[in-house]
Amino acid sequence: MGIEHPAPPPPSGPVPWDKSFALKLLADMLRIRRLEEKSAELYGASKIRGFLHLYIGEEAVAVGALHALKPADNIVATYREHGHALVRGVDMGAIMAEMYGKQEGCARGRGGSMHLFDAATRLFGGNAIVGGGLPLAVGLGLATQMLEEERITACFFGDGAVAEGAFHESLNLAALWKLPVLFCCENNLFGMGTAFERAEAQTDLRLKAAGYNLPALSCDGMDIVSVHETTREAIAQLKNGPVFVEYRTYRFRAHSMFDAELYRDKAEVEAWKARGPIHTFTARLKRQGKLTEEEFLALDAAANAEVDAAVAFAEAGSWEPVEYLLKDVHTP
Amino acid sequence: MGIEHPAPPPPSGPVPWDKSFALKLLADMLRIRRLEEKSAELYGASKIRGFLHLYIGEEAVAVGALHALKPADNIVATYREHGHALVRGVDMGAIMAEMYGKQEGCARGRGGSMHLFDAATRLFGGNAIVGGGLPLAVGLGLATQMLEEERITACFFGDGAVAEGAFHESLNLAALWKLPVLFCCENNLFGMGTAFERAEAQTDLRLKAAGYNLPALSCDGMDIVSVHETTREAIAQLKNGPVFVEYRTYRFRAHSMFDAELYRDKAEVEAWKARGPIHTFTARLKRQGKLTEEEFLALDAAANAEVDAAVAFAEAGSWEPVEYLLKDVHTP
Amino acid sequence: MTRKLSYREAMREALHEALTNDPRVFLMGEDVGRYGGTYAFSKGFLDEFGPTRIRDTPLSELGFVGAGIGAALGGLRPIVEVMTVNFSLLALDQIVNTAALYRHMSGGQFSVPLVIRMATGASRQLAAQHSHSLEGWYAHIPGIKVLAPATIEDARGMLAPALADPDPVVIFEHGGLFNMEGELPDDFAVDISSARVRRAGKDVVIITHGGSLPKALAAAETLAADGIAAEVLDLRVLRPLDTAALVASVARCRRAVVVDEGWRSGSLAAEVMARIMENAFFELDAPVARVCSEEVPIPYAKHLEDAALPQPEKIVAAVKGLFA
Amino acid sequence: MTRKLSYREAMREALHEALTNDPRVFLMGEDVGRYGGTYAFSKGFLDEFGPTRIRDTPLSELGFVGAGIGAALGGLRPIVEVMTVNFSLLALDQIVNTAALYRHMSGGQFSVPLVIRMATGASRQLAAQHSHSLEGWYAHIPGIKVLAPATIEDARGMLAPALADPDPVVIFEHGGLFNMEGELPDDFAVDISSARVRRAGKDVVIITHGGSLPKALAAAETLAADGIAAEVLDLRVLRPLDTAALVASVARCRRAVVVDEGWRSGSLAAEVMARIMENAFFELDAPVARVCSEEVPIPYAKHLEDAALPQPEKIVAAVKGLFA
Ligand SMILES: Cc1ncc(C[n+]2csc(CCOP(=O)(O)OP(=O)(O)O)c2C)c(N)n1
Ligand SMILES: Cc1ncc(C[n+]2csc(CCOP(=O)(O)OP(=O)(O)O)c2C)c(N)n1
Ligand SMILES: [Mg+2]
Ligand SMILES: [Mg+2]
Repeated sequence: MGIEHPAPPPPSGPVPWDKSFALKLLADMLRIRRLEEKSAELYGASKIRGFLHLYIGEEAVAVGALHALKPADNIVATYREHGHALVRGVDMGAIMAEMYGKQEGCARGRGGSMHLFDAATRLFGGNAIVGGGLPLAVGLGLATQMLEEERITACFFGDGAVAEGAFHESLNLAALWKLPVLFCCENNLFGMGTAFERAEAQTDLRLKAAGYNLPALSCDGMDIVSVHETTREAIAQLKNGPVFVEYRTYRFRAHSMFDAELYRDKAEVEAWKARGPIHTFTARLKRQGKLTEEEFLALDAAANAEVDAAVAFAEAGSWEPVEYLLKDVHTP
Repeated sequence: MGIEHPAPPPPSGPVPWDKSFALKLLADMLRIRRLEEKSAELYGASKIRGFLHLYIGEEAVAVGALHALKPADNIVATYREHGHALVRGVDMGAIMAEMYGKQEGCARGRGGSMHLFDAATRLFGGNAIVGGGLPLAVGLGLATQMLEEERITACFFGDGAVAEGAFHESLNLAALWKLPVLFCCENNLFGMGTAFERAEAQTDLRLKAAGYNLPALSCDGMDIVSVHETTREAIAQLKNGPVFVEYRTYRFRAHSMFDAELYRDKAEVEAWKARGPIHTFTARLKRQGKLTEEEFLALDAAANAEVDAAVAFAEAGSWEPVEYLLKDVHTP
Repeated sequence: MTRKLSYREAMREALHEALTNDPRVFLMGEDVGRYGGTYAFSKGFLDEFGPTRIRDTPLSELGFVGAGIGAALGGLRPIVEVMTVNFSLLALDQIVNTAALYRHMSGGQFSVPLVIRMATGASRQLAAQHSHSLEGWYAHIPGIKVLAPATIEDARGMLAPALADPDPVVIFEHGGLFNMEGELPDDFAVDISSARVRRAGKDVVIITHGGSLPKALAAAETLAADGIAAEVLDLRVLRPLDTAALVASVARCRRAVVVDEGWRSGSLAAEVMARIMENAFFELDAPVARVCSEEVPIPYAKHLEDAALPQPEKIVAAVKGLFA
Repeated sequence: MTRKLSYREAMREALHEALTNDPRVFLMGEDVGRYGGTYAFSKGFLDEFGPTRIRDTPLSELGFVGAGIGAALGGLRPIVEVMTVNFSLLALDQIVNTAALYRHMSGGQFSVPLVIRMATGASRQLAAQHSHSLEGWYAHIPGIKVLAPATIEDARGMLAPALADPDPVVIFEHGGLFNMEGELPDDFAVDISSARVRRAGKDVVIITHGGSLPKALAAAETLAADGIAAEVLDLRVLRPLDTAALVASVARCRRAVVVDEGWRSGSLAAEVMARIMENAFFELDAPVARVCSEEVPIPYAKHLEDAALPQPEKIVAAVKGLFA
């Protein structure tokens, strides 16, 4: 079928950050990457089951965006949320245990990959209903406004969710009531096997946002610098109501572990891999002398070590007793 | 609360139509007006029950728009659809009988005011779910396209429906698939008691349509000339996919028969009545010498006579036998 | 001491009290504010509590019900009004897939203290799209509680415990009851866990809820004249069902008729019958019968609407059938 | 003569045949085209029938299900695929308030010849938001028919009569069955009106449908070893229910267990029990029992998912309970 979504040139500009900040973000991208590579392996080994949606290729979005947020802020995510949970501060062991279905998991093993929750870091969940998190984010924003708190709600969703009625109703409500919600659209050009342009009559998402009288920004989601700076700019604009940000990115792996990827050309995926967020960022930092190969290897080794520890934690974890099955259906 | 929606000057331009066409449209507006005034009276007398939503003040929209359509076209309407049914060619007696709940009604008395249906004129119903008709219209358009037929589907809905997810999903589907659907938004500035600007963050509906990459027109819905000409223009543009038209109008009566109208100032309603579609059109025609007072009175008398006959027909109608209760739940 | 008031006034008082007592409580829905509430339940509230707490919404049932869930998670105590159960179909995804599952799915980390209220039922010739009785659907969903106030006391009293509940509670208010008047005791006490006997009897129990309660009571009156002493049990709480009360009534009366405005097949009445089958089979002198809505979209014409719905005469006939 | 094929292949053949036989038929839904169908049911169809008839939709369940209704009204024979019943909650308004009511409400002027297919059920650790079994909800709605193919024959055969039906038909395909293999007779004949006995027995009838059928058959096998001859009745058609078949089985076996993956309260099982109560009460030697899902959002962890769902052992235990 050929290349239907040509890849722009890889991000290559200078990185305007000091070394320690840049390395922190690089480290987080590596942590996600290594965690997910291991998860795929563990899926193959049947340690992880159910649906597993990998974020590989998209790491710059969660890392760049979440590093612009404060601990008091709320996060609403999708089923493709390992990265968001991890960067937000959820323990990697608790994430891995959750995917194992162990009670040491961040949702006691009841949710699995698609349902990571963490009250401590205000992570209001993965959500396996496309668009399902958007109305929730509106409500969290409403609570913030009515309780006169100092926080924003960052709501992540895919390009596929844009076609859902929930998107429309949520953007209108948030804009109408001027709620502090950051709508973060992770546009990876596909909703499962359906290309964005086959799902949306209007592919310029800023025009869509204009339909709700909402400021809209758009950036290269493979460029962590652009992601982070754009997110900061968006947050600065949040004083007067919600802001919409599009992160243009690409998923390197299959939609889930069941996907034969009939809907796109391998060459297209390869072309996009050339602009992978981790190696392009690494190259830029090296070019600027902000990173040495040794430092990179050390970060990567740390990520791998963390993954190993997470796996060990999950392996050592325990199954929730069957007698607890009905626990938490209601609050005691 | 004062006037929150100032009324523009009344429509006053010349009427570019020949006399017979102009009088036909005037006659239809009068027919709707008299039918509905009588309906309100009959509601007071408990002959009509359930919900009754009057179109009084908005007649120019249905009359101007529907006279731009062909018999082969499909119509999808709302619960405020007496006018649409009548102009479309449904017998006034059948409409009145329907509101009486008699089996001579155009839905055998099962639907009442909100559910006028007529297969012969391709009226696919009133619909009591706000926004409920929009996906239906998309499907009718899809059938037309796939069967390579020569027709369009005109879908009427209120400003209130614009906030519904159904609106969003339907406009996107129709635009994506380039379906021959005319989206006719009857913007009477209120959805029940909620003013348009209290329901929509973006009140310029053309910007909303741009979010679906859809051509959009907007016109003065109190000016039948503008309504008709704009609709014709919209239909001319329909070759390449759906078109959106906003008719800016105003409801002179309560939302339904249960509404105390606490949400708007009487003075505002009075100001809008000054631009009522019937008397302004009448005045313009008279000024141009296209209408005499005698002719007006004759049209009005004919409308009243038709209403009287319709009431007589409904009064003489019969109740569907109770044994037929379960008839038509399924097709035999 | 008691005083007389209508169901509408009782609801209005309950809402007023909730808004007065807890600043975290707010009311959100279509036309709750400027319009004064579709059924005038919140007339005057906008002036008294302001637009922040009496929040008119656009027509976005999925969106504002979901926003209610988020607001509850964020620390508020929302009362979300969905105008009628018919429109709640648009919001079911949020109610079922988010509100109901949230606490369990999050490993018990988050509760959703949300109250959703909606009008239900037929009776005013509102035709097929405005006459559903889908309480039974809601009563199927783990993670929510479902209430059906059918008396002045419950209309006045159920909201407070619903708001105090840490989890989602759905309240069904039957449109046919709004103008009903009755006496409210000054010291009314209302729980949201038990069924209640509304009329004592010994020959048969009529089990019902919501808008069918007055019909059941009327039928019991008629039956009394014919020498049949019918008990009337008001379920009140549709989820979780008060099985013990069902069993006690059946054990006492040995015959039962279930009255439910839902369509017959798959109605809540079926669940009541199943519970009796499971828990009181050997107490029965006759199979349990049910009086439900006919399996037809509710028609507009009055005589057909009447024919489609449960009516006192049908209840009387069903009871007498048990003695035939 | 018979041949061996899987449920997936059977569905695929049925769809292929429908598309081949009638140019008005088309398939619409999320990822039915380029992706090849979420469950590979329509793999290769896009190339064969083209994008007009194998129509990928955006994620707009309410919109494209409603568009299916409109397309049916406009003269086509749409097969709308909703990926899973969980997402169908977003489309319920169109299914209930439009499709189901349309013919009656229009005074019989318009029919809606629409087929909606969706995957249902739990079993693959997909967790709370992807594991609902809401067939019982759909079976409550007048104006639609509801089918649950549980065998290779029904997977292969039910689509054609569903498409021939002039009214809306909803087909539930249980995800746990897709890889099941079986023999298909060359001259298979399938109706969409009757229940069918899948295993003969005389001591107890296990009444079930869909994904629970293999579990019921497994339980019957175990029971046979213990000397209990269990009949297994597959409901197949969930609306309208084949009451006569229920009564016949109960009359024959005098004991019954209903197995249904829906949550216990308000499940379809309750309706089956109510029908037995109404029509076969005096044939019963013991109260009817049911094995349903526990009233909990289905958990991800395998041992908890297993514990939440009906299982052969629970069925065996329920049957034995009837003889205790
Ligand atoms: C309401 C709903 N419909 C369908 C699905 C099945 N589904 C899961 S993910 C997905 C694609 C979503 O695409 P997008 O929003 O772009 O997110 P991405 O997976 O690309 O991150 C689909 C169709 C679902 N989970 N929820
Ligand atoms: C989904 C849904 N929500 C709420 C209602 C109740 N309702 C009926 S009409 C109406 C206002 C609709 O306003 P608009 O679309 O502007 O049409 P208008 O009545 O002004 O013609 C409302 C809220 C409904 N019928 N359907
Ligand atoms: Mg995507
Ligand atoms: Mg309006």
